Amino acid sequence: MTAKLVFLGRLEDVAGMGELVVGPGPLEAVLAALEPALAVQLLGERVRMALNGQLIAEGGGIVLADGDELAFLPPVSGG
Amino acid sequence: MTAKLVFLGRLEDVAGMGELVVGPGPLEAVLAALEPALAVQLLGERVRMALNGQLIAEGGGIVLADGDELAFLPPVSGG
Amino acid sequence: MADVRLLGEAFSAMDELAVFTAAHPEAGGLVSFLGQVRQEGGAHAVEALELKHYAAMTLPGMTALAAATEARWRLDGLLILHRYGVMYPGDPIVLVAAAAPHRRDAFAAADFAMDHLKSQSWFWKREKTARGWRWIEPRPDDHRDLARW
Amino acid sequence: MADVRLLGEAFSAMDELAVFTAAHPEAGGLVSFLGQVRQEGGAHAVEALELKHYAAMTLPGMTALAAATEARWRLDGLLILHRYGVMYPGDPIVLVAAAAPHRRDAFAAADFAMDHLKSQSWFWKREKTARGWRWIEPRPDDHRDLARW
Repeated sequence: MTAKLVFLGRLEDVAGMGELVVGPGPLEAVLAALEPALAVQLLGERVRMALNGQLIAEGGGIVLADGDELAFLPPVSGG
Repeated sequence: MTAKLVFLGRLEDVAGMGELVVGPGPLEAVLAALEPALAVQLLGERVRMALNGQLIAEGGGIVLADGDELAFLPPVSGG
Repeated sequence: MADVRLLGEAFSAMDELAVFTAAHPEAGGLVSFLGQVRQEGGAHAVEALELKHYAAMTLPGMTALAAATEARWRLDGLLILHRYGVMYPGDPIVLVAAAAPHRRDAFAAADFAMDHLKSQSWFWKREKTARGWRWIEPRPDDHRDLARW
Repeated sequence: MADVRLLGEAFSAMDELAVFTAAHPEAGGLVSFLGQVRQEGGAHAVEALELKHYAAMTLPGMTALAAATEARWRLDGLLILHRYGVMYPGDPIVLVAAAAPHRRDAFAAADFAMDHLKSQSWFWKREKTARGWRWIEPRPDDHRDLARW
């Protein structure tokens, strides 16, 4: 029973890793278990979230289920 | 002592030739010596004229001097 | 119909464009955009560039962009290639090509696709200069470009 | 700085573009437009196309257009190649390429140059179909395109 957090762009540097396997449960509880400095960055205003590849509007109320992948997406800069 | 008329685009077909050597003199006199059907086409509203490679605004008053080249330019269609 | 690829290895932009052009003899006009790592001198020169992507979203997003581009203009063909990974000066980063019966459609489609690749696709870029690696933030221009469509 | 040529013989658009691209490693973005004789089927298919030019004005006009384009946008390089003579389906007619530090400059420069080549340069075109040769008149679109600048 695990879920996965994915840190993109500069968030990978902040986290010191690209992915983190976490236990399922409410997102608030998952974030509370992280380094506070990382959690603050993940909740930054310009960071968007995608659950299993789909953008989600708000993190509030999210409960990670077994096999879920939650990605944290800072502003993009391609091309 | 000669000048040259140059017929571009479809005017070459109308004239049956790309260039015509003519005597110097007022343009009116030069055109009067051509086939009337050709002269009418050369004076068409959408045909512009260039004297020695420079566009001219109006044909009126032009006098061809020795060595002059007068080109008749129908609407362009490049690329 | 579109050829959309997310590439982890260096590619030859000219070879890809030659293949695309040869595949579209029916098109009156072809427009291409090639973005490459600038080769520049000086203390601030970029020595390397890295693009990160997100497997769950980046290629699906590019494919959706290609479909939107094809739906908006009349095209004979569309090519969208984008690198990820570490690149060096002179390396191609992105190649977009549009083939169309009419010139304006080809220009607009390539321009539209590039604006969206730049500011709405899931890529994150960092650059290495003499001072080390630095993440690149989107430029205000990128958002202004997008507002044109 | 611009490379402007009026060509009487067939050329390889891909070879020319490869040379131009290789000459501009400092450019972040390169935009190209290739216009070619459409290869199409059916009773109305174009079998050949002829472009006439006027030696006293056509190349000088192209050179002036290149200078105007370079004056208007910040470019690293500009290439304008245009054929005259008889061409067949698949043959390149015109190749414009712009290299620039910024993407938008490259797009705008190539677009601007093409609009002016189409409707303000001294070329006259005729096409051969099954019904014979026919002179092509400018399209209203061409003038509308020009009014954008």
